[in-house]
Amino acid sequence: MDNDLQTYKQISMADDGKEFDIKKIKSIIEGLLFASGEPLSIEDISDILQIEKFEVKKILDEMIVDFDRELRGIQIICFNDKYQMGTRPEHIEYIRKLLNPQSKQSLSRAALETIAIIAYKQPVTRQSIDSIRGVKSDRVIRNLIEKRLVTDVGRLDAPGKPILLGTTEEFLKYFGLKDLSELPKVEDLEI
Amino acid sequence: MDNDLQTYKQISMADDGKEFDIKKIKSIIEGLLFASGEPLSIEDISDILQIEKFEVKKILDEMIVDFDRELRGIQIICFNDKYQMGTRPEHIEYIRKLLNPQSKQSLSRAALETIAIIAYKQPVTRQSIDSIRGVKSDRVIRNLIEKRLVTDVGRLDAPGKPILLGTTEEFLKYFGLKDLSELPKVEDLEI
Amino acid sequence: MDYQVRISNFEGPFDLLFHLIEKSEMNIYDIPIAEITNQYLEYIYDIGNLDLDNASEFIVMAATLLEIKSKMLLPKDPSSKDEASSDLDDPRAELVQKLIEYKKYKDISMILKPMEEKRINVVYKNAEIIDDVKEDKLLLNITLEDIKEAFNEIAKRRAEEKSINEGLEQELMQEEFTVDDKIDDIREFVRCNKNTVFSELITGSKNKFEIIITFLAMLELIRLREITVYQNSIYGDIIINQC
Repeated sequence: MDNDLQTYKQISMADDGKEFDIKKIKSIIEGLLFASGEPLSIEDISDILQIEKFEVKKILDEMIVDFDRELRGIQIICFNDKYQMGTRPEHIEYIRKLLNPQSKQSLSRAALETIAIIAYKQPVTRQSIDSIRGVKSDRVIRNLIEKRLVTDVGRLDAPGKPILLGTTEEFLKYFGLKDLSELPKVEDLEI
Repeated sequence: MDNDLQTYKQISMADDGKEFDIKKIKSIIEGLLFASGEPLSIEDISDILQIEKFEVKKILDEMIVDFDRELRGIQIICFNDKYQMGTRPEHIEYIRKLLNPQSKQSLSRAALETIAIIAYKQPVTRQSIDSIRGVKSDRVIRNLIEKRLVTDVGRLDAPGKPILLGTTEEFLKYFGLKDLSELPKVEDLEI
Repeated sequence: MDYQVRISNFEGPFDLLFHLIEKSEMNIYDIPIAEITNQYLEYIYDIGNLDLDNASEFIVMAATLLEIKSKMLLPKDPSSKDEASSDLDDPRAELVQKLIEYKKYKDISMILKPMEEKRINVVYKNAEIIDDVKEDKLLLNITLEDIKEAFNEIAKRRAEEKSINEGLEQELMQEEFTVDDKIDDIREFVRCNKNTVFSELITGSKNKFEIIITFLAMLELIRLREITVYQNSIYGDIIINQC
């Protein structure tokens, strides 16, 4: 540790005039990108470090190359003049193993209820789902649509022409159903 | 880029027998620690990489040193056989400029005294703490429990079954200790 | 004294005693008890500045000091003249032992302080989220049976609700927002936004009720220790941080 600090200081000292040396700047930028999580613009970093924008850009572009050359597990990606840290695509299978357990809680209770209602009562409006569940289901429905388990299947001929929702082919495929008639029988469809 | 991948492969190839070479493992672990954000246990990493735990530990401890030596803007901290990435304390002024100036409040003198007693004498009752400090420590202890640095670890088999207090994993992290054996040695104190 | 050292600056009677011992460069193993008692009592006059809890501890110590002082004045028992027992007979022995024990932890706390400072300035990050539609784990572990069960439960619940509500004349206002949903919303929001303020959470709120529900959800997340909140000033915006 002490040894490291020594090196740190020496580099700092060797640098006459400038407040920072390049290695230290890179180190700080790495910390900023890490802590931010979100994309940082060159302006952001320039403001924080009080370094000219063109210089910040030069350093960031160097860092991208550094990270790649050193086979780092983190990469810096640049888009729209913004920079962000991320994992490497070639490591995705490991990252998935790590992060997936979290989403393993799978369907939240809300999502399970919502898809059950849609599966058995399709085509069904959002309003009906809300009324059956007693709570707004907008977010859950959006999620199910994103995951392609549920889709818009038409419009109800009623004031406001509300969208009707139904399950997708993906839904059938996932559960190995030929068609909806193969859904397990439920006791009471009159809800 | 292509060039880098080339190097990557060569290293992989050079390594006969083992599925991974050490540089690649470090790279993947770096990605895992980054993606997780939270502390990862040796077991977690061992499971994901299918590498023996002792080897994972060795590599992680090496990585801590690597990160320090290379003056990286990210450090790897270790507590209770868990590893987590964080920024460097010496960069805090820049990180503060970026994120909300949420300056964490440090512990009061009373709290430090109290936690010192708990750390060295655990499991310990409130009464013992009061008697060593010469003052009631109820409020301080409540505060330490709220900060999750201290927890109830059982009850003393004595009249009134007083609660026994001990330090938490958070305590280790808070003071930068790998485990309790790293606490400063009392014998080294000059009294 | 040029500047007044107040009694409230001390963590307790031991802390004060140590201050006196160090200030007067006394030998802890041979404390001039009369002198330290006098000095201690001088500080105690300031006791009005202490809350009652702490004050009592200081007063008890004053009594202890006076007791030791009086014992020291008593002639020694001539029957126990040998050296070995003299230490044990010293009325100060117990106090000295306690002081040394206390000093040990006081010193440790001074070592812990810089360790704390180092770590308190480390910033961590949140977990990454992988959004992957193809490798979709949304339905993991969910079987058709689960879906059927969920539906049956809803049906049962609905039937019960109907029978309860039948006697009620007034139409119940439908719950538009729930604390649970708001909790999910806030979780998502703080995960995506490092610097969240409460006013951001309620922009777009439809009515007071929704704002209240959002507030309740925030309180619940504080209770669950998922977030912490603070204000920079009274009536300032509530700043929310993920734990």
